[in-house]
Amino acid sequence: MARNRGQVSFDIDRCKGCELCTTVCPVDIVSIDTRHINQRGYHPATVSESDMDKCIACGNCAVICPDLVIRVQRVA
Amino acid sequence: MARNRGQVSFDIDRCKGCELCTTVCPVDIVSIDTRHINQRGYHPATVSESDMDKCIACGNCAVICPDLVIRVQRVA
Amino acid sequence: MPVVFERTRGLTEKEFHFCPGCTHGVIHRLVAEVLEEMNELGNTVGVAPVGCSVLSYQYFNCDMHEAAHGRAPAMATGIKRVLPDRMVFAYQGDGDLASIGTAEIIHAAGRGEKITVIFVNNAIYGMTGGQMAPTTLAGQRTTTSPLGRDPRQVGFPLRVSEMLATIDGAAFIERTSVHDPAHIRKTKKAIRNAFECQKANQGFSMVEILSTCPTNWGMSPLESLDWVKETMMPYYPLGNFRRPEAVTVSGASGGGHA
Amino acid sequence: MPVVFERTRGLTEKEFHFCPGCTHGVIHRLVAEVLEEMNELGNTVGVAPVGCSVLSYQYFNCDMHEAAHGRAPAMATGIKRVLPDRMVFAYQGDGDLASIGTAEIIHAAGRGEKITVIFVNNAIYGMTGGQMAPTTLAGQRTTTSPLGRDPRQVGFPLRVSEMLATIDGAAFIERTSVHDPAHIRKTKKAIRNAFECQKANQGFSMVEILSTCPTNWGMSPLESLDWVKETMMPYYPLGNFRRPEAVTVSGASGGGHA
Amino acid sequence: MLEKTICAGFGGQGVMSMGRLIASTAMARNLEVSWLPSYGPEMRGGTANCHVIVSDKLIGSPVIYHDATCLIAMNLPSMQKFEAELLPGALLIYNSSLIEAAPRREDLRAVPVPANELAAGVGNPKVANMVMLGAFVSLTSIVELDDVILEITEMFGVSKKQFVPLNEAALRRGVEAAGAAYAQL
Amino acid sequence: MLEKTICAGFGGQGVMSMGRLIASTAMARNLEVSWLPSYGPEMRGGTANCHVIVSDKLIGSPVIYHDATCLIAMNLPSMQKFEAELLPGALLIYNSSLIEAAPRREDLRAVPVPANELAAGVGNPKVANMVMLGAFVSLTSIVELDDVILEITEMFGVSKKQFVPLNEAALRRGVEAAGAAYAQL
Amino acid sequence: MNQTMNKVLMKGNEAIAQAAIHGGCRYFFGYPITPQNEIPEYMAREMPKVGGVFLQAESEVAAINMVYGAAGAGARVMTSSSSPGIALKQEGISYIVGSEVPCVIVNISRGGPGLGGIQPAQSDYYQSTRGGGNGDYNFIVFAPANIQEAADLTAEAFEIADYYRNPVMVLGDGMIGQMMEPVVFRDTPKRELQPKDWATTGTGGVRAPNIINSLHLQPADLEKHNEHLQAKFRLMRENEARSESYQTADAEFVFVAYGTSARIVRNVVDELRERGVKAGLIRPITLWPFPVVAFKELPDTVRGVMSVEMSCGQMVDDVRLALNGRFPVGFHGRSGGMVPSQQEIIEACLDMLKEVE
Amino acid sequence: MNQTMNKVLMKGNEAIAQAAIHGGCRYFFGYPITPQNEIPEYMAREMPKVGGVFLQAESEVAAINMVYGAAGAGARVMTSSSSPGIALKQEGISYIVGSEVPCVIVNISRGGPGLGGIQPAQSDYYQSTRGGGNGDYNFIVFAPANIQEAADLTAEAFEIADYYRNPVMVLGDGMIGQMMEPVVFRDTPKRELQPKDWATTGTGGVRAPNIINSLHLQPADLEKHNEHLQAKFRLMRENEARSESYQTADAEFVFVAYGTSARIVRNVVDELRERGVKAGLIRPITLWPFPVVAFKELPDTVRGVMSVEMSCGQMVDDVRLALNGRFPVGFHGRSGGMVPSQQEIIEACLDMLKEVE
Ligand SMILES: Cc1ncc(C[n+]2csc(CCOP(=O)(O)OP(=O)(O)O)c2C)c(N)n1
Ligand SMILES: Cc1ncc(C[n+]2csc(CCOP(=O)(O)OP(=O)(O)O)c2C)c(N)n1
Ligand code: SF4
Ligand code: SF4
Ligand code: SF4
Ligand code: SF4
Ligand code: SF4
Ligand code: SF4
Ligand SMILES: [Mg+2]
Ligand SMILES: [Mg+2]
Repeated sequence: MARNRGQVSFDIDRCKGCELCTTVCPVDIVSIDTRHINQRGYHPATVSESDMDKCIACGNCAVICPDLVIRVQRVA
Repeated sequence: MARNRGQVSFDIDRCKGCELCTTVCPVDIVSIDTRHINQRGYHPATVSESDMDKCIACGNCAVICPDLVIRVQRVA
Repeated sequence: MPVVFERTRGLTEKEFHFCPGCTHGVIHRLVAEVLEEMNELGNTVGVAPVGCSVLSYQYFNCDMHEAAHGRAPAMATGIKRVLPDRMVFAYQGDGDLASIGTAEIIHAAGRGEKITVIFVNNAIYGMTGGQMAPTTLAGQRTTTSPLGRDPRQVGFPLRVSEMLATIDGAAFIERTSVHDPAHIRKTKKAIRNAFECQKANQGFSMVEILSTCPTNWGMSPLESLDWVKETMMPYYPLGNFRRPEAVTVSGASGGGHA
Repeated sequence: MPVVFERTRGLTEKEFHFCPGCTHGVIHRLVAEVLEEMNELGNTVGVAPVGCSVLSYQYFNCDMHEAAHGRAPAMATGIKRVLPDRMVFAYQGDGDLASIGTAEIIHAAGRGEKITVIFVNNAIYGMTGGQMAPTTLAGQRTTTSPLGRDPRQVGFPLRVSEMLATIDGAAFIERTSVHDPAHIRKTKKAIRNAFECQKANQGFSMVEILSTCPTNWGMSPLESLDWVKETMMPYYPLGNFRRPEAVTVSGASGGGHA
Repeated sequence: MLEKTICAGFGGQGVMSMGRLIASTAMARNLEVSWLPSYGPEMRGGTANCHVIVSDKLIGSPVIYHDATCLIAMNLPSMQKFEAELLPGALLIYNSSLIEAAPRREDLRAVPVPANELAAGVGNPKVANMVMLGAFVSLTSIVELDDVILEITEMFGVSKKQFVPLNEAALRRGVEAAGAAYAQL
Repeated sequence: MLEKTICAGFGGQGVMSMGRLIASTAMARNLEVSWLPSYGPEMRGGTANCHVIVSDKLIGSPVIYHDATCLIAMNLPSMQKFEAELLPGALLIYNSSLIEAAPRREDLRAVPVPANELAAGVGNPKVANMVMLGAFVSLTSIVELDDVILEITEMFGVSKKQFVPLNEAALRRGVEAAGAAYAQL
Repeated sequence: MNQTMNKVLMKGNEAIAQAAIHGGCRYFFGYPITPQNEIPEYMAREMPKVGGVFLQAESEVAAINMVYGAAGAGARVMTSSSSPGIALKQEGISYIVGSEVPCVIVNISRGGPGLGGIQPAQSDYYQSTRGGGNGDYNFIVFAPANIQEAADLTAEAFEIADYYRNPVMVLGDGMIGQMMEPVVFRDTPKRELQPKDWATTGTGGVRAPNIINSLHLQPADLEKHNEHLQAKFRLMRENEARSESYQTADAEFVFVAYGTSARIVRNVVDELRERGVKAGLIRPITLWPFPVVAFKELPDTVRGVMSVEMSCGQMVDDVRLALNGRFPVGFHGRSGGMVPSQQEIIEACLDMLKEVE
Repeated sequence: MNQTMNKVLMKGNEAIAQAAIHGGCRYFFGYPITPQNEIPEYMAREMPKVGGVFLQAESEVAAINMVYGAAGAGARVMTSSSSPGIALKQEGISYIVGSEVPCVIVNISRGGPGLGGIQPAQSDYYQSTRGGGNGDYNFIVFAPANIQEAADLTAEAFEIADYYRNPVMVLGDGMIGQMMEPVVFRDTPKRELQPKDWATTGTGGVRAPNIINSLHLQPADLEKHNEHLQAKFRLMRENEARSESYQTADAEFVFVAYGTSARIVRNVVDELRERGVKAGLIRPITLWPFPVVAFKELPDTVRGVMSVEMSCGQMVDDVRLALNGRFPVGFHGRSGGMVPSQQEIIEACLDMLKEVE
């Protein structure tokens, strides 16, 4: 069986930049976007376009996010 | 060693006639004096003159009395 | 003639108001005897509860406070913090300690408050006329469990000593009974040990004592003793639940007292 | 595309007011997910405490009560007695449950009250600005233990699950943690089991969850997770302390939820 | 009509139910009634008492204060405590089985009733209160003996109806004793 | 003299201590002062603000209500929330590093200060509040720069005195920036 | 209905308990305390028979919060206690008013302060009418003077509580709780009640969540909520004040007394009238709202007004407020479980009449 | 003493805590609640330094009972809380008064009822002055209007509490607790105090036991005890009432306000006088005893009196009682944490002046 491929999306303005999601990703693709400040004044978490296809849809980032910022889907 | 001999005395007007002392005497000499009513209106406990020398000064009657009616002494 | 047993100086002359055969009287006496024997009467502050022993302050021959219902451990805490080298004890019933005063007893134990609690478990609210207590046995009839306590509706009775024994600050916890002279003597030892534990600053100490309420149990005093032995003791096993390594467990041998 | 994880309908759209990285948010989500998965949202009444989760009533997508500080179990009791076939839960912090509300939680457990309590132990009073809680660890600095909690003065922290586990009416007691995804998933299972236990009328159920308070611990959210793992967990061992024979321990497998 | 009766004795002597019977019998006759018990820690083994007021008008205070028209005293402490509450010329019925001393006041209609003996006579010392009640009924005109018996019958109901004859007997002994004693006054 | 200043910003931007410094410096000059913080759940990550009143007479209410003489706004929400509290012609100092929009009101003496940049310039973005305070000192005549520096020195005490130079530098940048910006008005 | 037929001799406490059941109460949470224990004991026996729930709480604090929960869930629910127990309920009562849930609270009061004693007293007037808890709030306080009234008012209290979504208190002293009088359980006056669509019975998936809550973090919101509550309290003030005026139409001296004291004073009025003093009595039946109208209606013949209480003087404040200086106001009180005698009240009246001469 | 030298800028809460220590307080038992948390936090830091004890209790109920115990043992002891927390202390306070032990209770109040909000309010006036617990009792309630006064009164409170063997309350709203102002810790006025020979410090075998107790089972005993307490309260009423009258000598309109409201009203008075309205202010410093003398002294030029409160109207009762109908009494209030503005108070005054025309 091929490994899962996933896609994560962020509800950016809910993010509080707490960084919890950044340490639980097994493929280490979640990071804080320090160039961006959201409505609430935080640097939000993100996965860069280029990293996205490394995602294995494990859900860890979403599971640990206290603010329900992250949605995870499985691709193909 | 000779067995202990004891003498018990009752502070009669403190007695509430609860009978607790009557069941713990190993020589079974403590009883309720149904002919007598004390100041409080109870039949007090007593040891008859004739039974007194059976007392072994074990203290049981005094130990169980909730109202500190009984004093126990050892004789000879 | 040598005295085997006489009235302790730890009690005032006042006659107890307890009902005939109520073992509150026995327990009062034991506490008073221990304090006298330890020569601590002049150094002790006691706290009376709200319950049948509400008038304890008239009986114990030492400084006394009368607490609000259930708050004796909090009050004792206030006293002990001000007077850390005095003996401070609280005398409480099961409604007082195990119901309204649950938070206060648990946190006194939790803080390791250096006080001694005499916990009189008679499985009922004596003073107010026989309502159900947290310690009322399953099936036991009371004025507020007229068909007998139904555990499906109100749970099983609380075993306070077992519960407090899970708390680190509780240095000494023992359950005893006063239904016969042998157990009364053991209870006295336990009380002595609890006070010694306080004296040695080892933490919170409590003796839970199974006691009678002939009036509200609707039994004679003698039947009541049997009920303690046959019905209460199986549910509330006697024994020590916590004891610091160092506590003096020497017999509270009784000078002039049996 | 199949959804691996998405926002549960068990929560309203309202954004949490919690501080960044505070795991109150995770725990809220888990409770909401379980209720959704059990299809009980329309059949549930929740009780919010006074504490950082005071506004829970805005977040849970079911009928809610806001309780007085510490009284959530009493309030939940009132609700459950009126509505015995609804799911009733209380969400409480450690100040709320283990300090001011000690009597209420113990007696809810004692009665075997058929409610589920989510007990968030973050070893501190979050809402009021970081004062010492009964669960504050020895040596931990808080605004009311500025030199660190001194067990000689205020005792060792209370282990609530262990204490409640001595009570017969407590059908389900488990301690979990949310410091990493695996433990979060385990926590969800425990919450599910607790609610199943309520549904099966088996008695009182509680899940104690070790949680963070980055703000008042004075740590970053990530440091806080480590602190839970390295400092809290050794003192508060995870595990099940009570479970009825019959409770469904099946994994709370997550339909659309990881 | 305004009758104020105090019933007093040891706890266990049945003074509360005696008072209650007076009140409920009077109520059944459509009179105004009130019954006020002593309560509190004294209950415990100590003395018990109740205040019973019967009137054909609205009853003001249920408390009897220096204006009792009758005292039923089952034991000495009760007699001594409540004597002072009686109006001059009022009725004092006392249990002469337990009270050897005479009342201190001389301005009363004092009626000794050897209630314990008479109760023992009908077979059960516990119905001494019914003996006293019988005396009370006969010495006052508040309620009729038949009404009291009716009331007792109702009170015991079907399940305990075997107790009615004993109580009735005790009541009747009281009536007789009162007649006799009063005749001697 | 009656100066009513609101300091406002995110929690963590140091608005509380900024206000406190104004108050304590003025107090050291024997003026009457009051400092009133916002408190409550908003503190948590949200906005924070304090009201500082300095006067040569007894201070009535410590609340500033539609009569502020100055607003120091560290971020946009704060400027938008508190603009309305200013008197016509009052002073508005805002952190132009974070606030791109212009103030809505046109009847104010509005002074943009790029506090974050300037703070970064002296080596630590955390002293942006000191930059703003410097601007405030230069634009008002409530307290003197030297007094503020003295107050800071005292506040840090011996153990933390190494922080004084950084704060002083930030203050001086603020003074300069205010001068420059105000000149442009 | 033949009232005599259904007339029963009952203790006040039991009549109150029975009246509550009669008034639709199906949940009772309480904690034992003298002199009201017959209420929980009666409930323990009778509630199961009507499908209701009696639960003995671990404390008064828990009891009032159980009531709070049950009321929020839409039940007719009651608790009862006595003076120190009511003191412990103050926080909960404040929450209940703040959250606008209806319930009935009974206080069978005793002497204070502190543990005090267990004999009847009226020294909880302030505690009842001035909201001993935090914040601005009020609730109707009924003060029955006999057992029939205690029963009637208790049953009606549930109706009124539901009507206003506000607690109602029944305040009787220990004597009202302990004495027996005949009582008939009559039909209770009904109000037009809205459905309890605010109650938390589960959304059933068909409506938005209901929330029972007293928290309003924004001051403007909390003020608005307070204004809403105050409007409700104004309505109660206008519509719910009750009192009985006895012999006041031509009175030269007017007593004010409630509950047990009022019974005694009623006799005093008769006796004074026999002696030629035109006495009268205002008997507040609601202590809050205080029946000010009865005072407005007093004739100008009045030379003095006296509050008679089993307290050291509490209601007398409300008498003064109601009269606002129109007549001299005096006070006679006993405390600690002592009950004033007719004689002493008469003397107090005559003394005051002399003084105001 | 050079006051400026020792002048410090302090939060009200911290100044109160420091003043307590200054006033000899060595024991503090409390439970966290906003907006008074700086008091326990300060005590936690500072008490150990002076050999005192800070203990965080498990609840407000426990805290007040720890205070009760410590006070009985002879200590100078304090607790502090805010509105709902004070509600929970009511039973304990009643016991403390009943047992005649001295202590100081601080209430930094917030909006209610119920959980309400955490912003400043004055809606605990009743709760503080009418003894929200059971029984007849009173205690002095200080209502400071600035931080210096808060400090001075707190320190003095211990002296007065000991003098009367009665609790003293310091009541400040959240604003008094949270704001900073300069404060100097001055010498506290001393009273002649009796030795605490009633305290339970152990008999030492040389004296009869001391008993701290509020139970008096015999009504006659309890009444006697109440009479003794009432005599004490009378003394306090005669000797301890305090207020500040500002611009009342020629006033046509007099405001009554305390604490934070009084600060605002003081400005209002100045502004109205500038506008030609002869306004004045009575600022009660003790809420109980209420400073009735200040009202007696009002000139006949007064046309209206208005109570301004951060509540829905509580002190206004006492204003009416003090005036007993002499002048029309009005009320202006805000609630829930809202603070009245000068402008709205001026308008309310002008409206009332028009009305009483
Ligand atoms: C706040 C408060 N609640 C209730 C009471 C009434 N009360 C007095 S004693 C008591 C319980 C007594 O039971 P327990 O503690 O078991 O003592 P016992 O009489 O059995 O020795 C109660 C509920 C009270 N005095 N104060
Ligand atoms: C009667 C009462 N006492 C105190 C408070 C203040 N208070 C609010 S939340 C809280 C404790 C919060 O701590 P916890 O329960 O641990 O919840 P957390 O904020 O940590 O989640 C306290 C003491 C209150 N609101 N009411
Ligand atoms: S779902 Fe898993 S792999 Fe994908 S971004 Fe999140 S943590 Fe990484
Ligand atoms: S865990 Fe959630 S809130 Fe925290 S940084 Fe990641 S996405 Fe943002
Ligand atoms: S001392 Fe022992 S032997 Fe003697 S009477 Fe008492 S119980 Fe019997
Ligand atoms: S045990 Fe004591 S009180 Fe009981 S009968 Fe014996 S002597 Fe009397
Ligand atoms: S009521 Fe029970 S506990 Fe109380 S004194 Fe009587 S027997 Fe003892
Ligand atoms: S204060 Fe602590 S517990 Fe509260 S929301 Fe913030 S981090 Fe979470
Ligand atoms: Mg008991
Ligand atoms: Mg917490």
